[in-house]
Amino acid sequence: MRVISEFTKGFWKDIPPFRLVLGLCPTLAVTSAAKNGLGMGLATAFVLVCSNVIISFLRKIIPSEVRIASYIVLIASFVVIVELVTQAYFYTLYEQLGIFIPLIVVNCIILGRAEAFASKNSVIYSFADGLGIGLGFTISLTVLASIREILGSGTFFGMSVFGKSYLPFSFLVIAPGAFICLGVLLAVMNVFKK
Amino acid sequence: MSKMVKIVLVIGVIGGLSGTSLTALKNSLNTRIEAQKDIYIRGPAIKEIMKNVENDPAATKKEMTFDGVKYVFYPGFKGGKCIAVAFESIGPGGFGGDIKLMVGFNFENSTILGVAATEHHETPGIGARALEFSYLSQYYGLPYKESFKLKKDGGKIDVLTGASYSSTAIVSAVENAAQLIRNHQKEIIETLEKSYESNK
Amino acid sequence: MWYSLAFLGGLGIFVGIALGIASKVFYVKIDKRILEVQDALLGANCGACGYAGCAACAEAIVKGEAPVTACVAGGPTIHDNVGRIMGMEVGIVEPKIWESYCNGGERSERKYIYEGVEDCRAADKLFKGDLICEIGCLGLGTCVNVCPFDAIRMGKNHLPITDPSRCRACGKCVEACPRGIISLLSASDRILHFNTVEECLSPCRQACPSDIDIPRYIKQIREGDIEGALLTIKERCPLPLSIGRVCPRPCEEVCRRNLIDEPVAINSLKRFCADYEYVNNKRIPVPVLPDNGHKVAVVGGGPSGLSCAYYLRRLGYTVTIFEAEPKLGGMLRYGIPEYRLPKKILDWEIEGILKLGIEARKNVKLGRDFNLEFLFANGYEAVYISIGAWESYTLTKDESPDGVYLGTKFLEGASKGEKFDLGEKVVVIGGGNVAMDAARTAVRMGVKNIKLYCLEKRCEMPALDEEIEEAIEEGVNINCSWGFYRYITDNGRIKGIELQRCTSVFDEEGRFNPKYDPSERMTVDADSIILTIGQHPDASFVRPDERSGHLKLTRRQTIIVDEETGETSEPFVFAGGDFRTGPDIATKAISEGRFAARSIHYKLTEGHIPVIKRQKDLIPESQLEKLEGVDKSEKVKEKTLPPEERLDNFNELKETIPEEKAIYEAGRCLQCGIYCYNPYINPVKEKKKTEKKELSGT
Amino acid sequence: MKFIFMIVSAIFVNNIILAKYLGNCPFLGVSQKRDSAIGMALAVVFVLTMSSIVTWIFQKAFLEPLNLVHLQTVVFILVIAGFVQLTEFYVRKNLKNLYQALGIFLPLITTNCAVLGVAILCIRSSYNFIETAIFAFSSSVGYGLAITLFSGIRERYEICHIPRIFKGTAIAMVSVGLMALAFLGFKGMA
Repeated sequence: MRVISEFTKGFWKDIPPFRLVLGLCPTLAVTSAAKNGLGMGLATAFVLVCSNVIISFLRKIIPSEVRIASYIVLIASFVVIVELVTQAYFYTLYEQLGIFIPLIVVNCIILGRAEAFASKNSVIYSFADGLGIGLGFTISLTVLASIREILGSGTFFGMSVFGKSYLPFSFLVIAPGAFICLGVLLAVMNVFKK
Repeated sequence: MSKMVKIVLVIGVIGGLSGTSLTALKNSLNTRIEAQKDIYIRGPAIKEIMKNVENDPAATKKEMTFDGVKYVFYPGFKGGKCIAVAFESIGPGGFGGDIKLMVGFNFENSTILGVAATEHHETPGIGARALEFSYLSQYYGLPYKESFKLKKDGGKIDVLTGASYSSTAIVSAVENAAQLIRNHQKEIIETLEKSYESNK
Repeated sequence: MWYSLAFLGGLGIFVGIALGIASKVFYVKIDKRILEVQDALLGANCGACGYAGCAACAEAIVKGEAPVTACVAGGPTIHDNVGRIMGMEVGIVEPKIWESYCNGGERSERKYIYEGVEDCRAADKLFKGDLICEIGCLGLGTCVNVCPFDAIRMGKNHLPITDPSRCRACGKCVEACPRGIISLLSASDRILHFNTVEECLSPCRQACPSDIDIPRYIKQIREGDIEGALLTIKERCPLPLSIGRVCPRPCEEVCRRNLIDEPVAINSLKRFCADYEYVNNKRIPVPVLPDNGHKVAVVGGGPSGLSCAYYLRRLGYTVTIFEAEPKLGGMLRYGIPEYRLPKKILDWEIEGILKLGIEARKNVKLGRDFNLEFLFANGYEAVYISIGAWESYTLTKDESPDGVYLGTKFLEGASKGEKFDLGEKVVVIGGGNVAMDAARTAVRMGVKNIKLYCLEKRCEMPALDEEIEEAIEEGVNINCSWGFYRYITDNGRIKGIELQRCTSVFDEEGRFNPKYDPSERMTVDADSIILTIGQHPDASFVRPDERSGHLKLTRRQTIIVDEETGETSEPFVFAGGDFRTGPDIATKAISEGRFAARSIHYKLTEGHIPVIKRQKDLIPESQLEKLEGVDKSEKVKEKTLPPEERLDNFNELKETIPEEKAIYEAGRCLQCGIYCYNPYINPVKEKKKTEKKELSGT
Repeated sequence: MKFIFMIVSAIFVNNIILAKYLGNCPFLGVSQKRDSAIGMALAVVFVLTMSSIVTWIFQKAFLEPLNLVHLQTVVFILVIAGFVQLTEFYVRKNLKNLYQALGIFLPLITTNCAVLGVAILCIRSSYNFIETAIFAFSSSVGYGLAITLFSGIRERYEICHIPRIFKGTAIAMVSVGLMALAFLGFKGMA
């Protein structure tokens, strides 16, 4: 049953980046369109799950002195896999996400889970943890991106929502809008926080 | 000391394995990635430039080297004759770095067939406006025998307000491409027609 | 393919080797606990915690500046682990207690009307706030706002109060307060604290040689928290039962109530608290830290040595006291007569100190049975020498004739129950408290005719007025302005003494330099003479060929130490008490002992002793000319035996004041600060319950 | 002239935090106090410039000739992490004062995406060596400027009454947004 709780905590209790205020750069940078948010979220989730599993698998072999260096290499390798695969199969997404795909490496969430969870727990729990947190991150990104896209461009996953007459609130698409939108969402989350 | 050896060994093995497997992956995906680039980057640009041709320019692309630089030409044929060609040209010094443009040339009347951006890092809404059709369309139909210059340098090309840097990069990309055609037009047409023939 | 294998593998190996070597070459020693916490942290160095990386965060957690939950990225698992590591240390990391020292705040006058941002930091920037008092609480509640745990609120009098159950001692309020009013101190921080010139000190606190927080314990008595009051006293004075009886009360001399009526009976209140513990025979536990493995030797078991040992023990040291006499207590035991301090009470008090885990070796004398080399060779890392000042001065260089007793020897003998053949007529020479003790002891030995002669005029006499009056009540005949001329002897046995008129005792610079008028002389018959004209230490243990030879002494045989640290010229050897000051009051000796404990603590744990600006003289601003709005009220006096009941016994002279009187007396305290005082606290009825609560936090 | 534009652009117009969304986690974490913000800023200037140069050299000397460009991400992060760690070791041992002021921020930078981000940007924009150095330096100055200014704003928030739900990160994000909006005004300079 612990597997289930490790899995579900990522959806509300520890949902990044709202509860764990981490991984802000991609959260802000790629959420101008819902599709990008979803893509980035899934890419991160993939890396998170893979790195969690392999690090948990290797946790007894890696000496503690170089564990961070080893984790980084492992994570970076999965990032490169994501990079190559998106390039080969989802080229437009690859173009849209730009340098934020390689930057998944330095997303604190991934290294954080590796160090905090995977290096101390068995493979199955690490998998559940990675999947939960990864999907939580995906949900957050998609929600934020949807808000920004619907209001900022008047579309949702590229489909027009309000029709042609809608004058998009394009402020939300650029950087300042991203920051403020996230700020307000965090405040909304605080309303529910006890 | 044995601990040190273990440390070095573990990190070396991890690095080596990841390097090897990634390279293997890269090798197996390489052709697909190139094809994707043709479809998504150059493809739309070429399609936009060449409308009335009988062939698929991307499928008949041909690599040639001039002055030590590799170019990939996308030819357009009509009745077996090469009537147009498009290729990527780099405009150095855009605001967010170099701008890559696909420039198309019409050999029938020696004019620019079209210009379209394939890769750029300009600021959306500012520099990027210079890469939209509304701005780039001013190049369409201009004769390429004359050199392209901005109005402030005595030419015909308008600068987009607020995007002077991008405008300059675009004009130099087009001019570079035109120069290549001016110098090597015959050679290019011959090579392209020959390979079109042999592939038929 | 092979390139990538070789390249990335090689790069990995290179980085591994380089870091491995670098971590050895550039090795820097770090606190083990910090490393442990750092290991438990994420190691991602993400900075989300607000600290510069995991190492900095770990350091902050270990120092107690950051909560164990500081690692935002880590989540509950890491918080638990960090908590576990810190939890193992709970014994060592003492809880810190929130305290705001300002009792005033609004009591101060205002310079101007402040209508700016409701924030103390902003208000403080404008001419140091709107209060005349530039160190008092501004009352705008910045500490309330910054508290992440909602533990602080503003009380009715616009002073912050805290809810101890919520306070996590995070220190945000301490940092935020522009006046530095709030402190978070653990029990040992408080033990190590000495009054500094920057603090808001009431006059009594300034005058107390032991730095006792007098207004605080008086307030605790008023609130009925007598155990708390006693703990407050014991932070500074380990012998409240004794000091509550024998202290000459310099605090009461400067009490602001002197301007209106009579001072608050501060010492009687202290005695009341101490007796509360004694009479109920329950030892109120004091916090003692777990052993820290350091061993310290204290030479001399008097008030100063006991104080040093007591505080070192509370800080976790293993302490051994070396005492030359068969019992501990020093001058308190052998210099103070039974009727002022019953030995039963002193025994009980010392037993309490030793019960904390202090070993006492009696009948061993420094210089005779052991020396400094012995102590250091036996694993003692520091030594505190407080051998007191036991050698009495004599009037002649030659040996005194029979029947001349030295004051200290006489009192010591009397307290050991020795018999003295004093005869019928006794002359006491000297005008200090020791002279009074000697004369009054002689009264209790059945001597009827006691004459006391001293150099000083009546008003100059160093003895307490109260003592002099009580001595007169008991029939002691006090004669002022007489100096010694010569003994009159018969067969080596004293017959009388010839005295000459003393015209002045001190010269213009205030030094002791008596002048006589040889023309006015008189002869007094005496069967025995008791000399109480001062004492000096016995520094015979100092031998040039030993380690003790490095110690430097003054002409008067007292030791020279570094004023700021109490350390002698020999490292790790500290000295204090009467051995340093010459004969002085016990409270002063206790303070010296605590100061040495502080110095030894820093010396052994941190290697150097931080120097603070200690408050020594009275702060001029605190000396007010008049009090406004204070009603007169009567001082509570301790019940004293009538003179006729004192003459033939050593029964204790005074009684402890009863509880209701103590609470009344505590109510007379004005709770002064440097500039302000509270005229509205008066010895009126009991406080209401709500108000009690209000006060408990501050 | 080109370099001047590059510098102005990197500091103001394309500020790596406010326009390019890079390095946000430490930006929010370390900006609570002015002193630490300044320390962080200086440390970023050093590390970002140095690591961009080092990674550029790696790219040109190894990755491109050996045709291993796809390993860029792995190699860069490893190089940066190793480089920063070595610098930290050295500074901690030999330059104690500097360590107190700057060194403690060094490890934080390893996972600062601005560092890796700028290194990759330099390669993707096919800058030459000098351009890389200038771009990296001015980007990091832009980072320093933003974090220093922002810490000033945040210190002010301490004495303001902020609605409960906005306390903490929420108000910080909103103010970064407003700051980014202000920096948008520099767009005209391009």
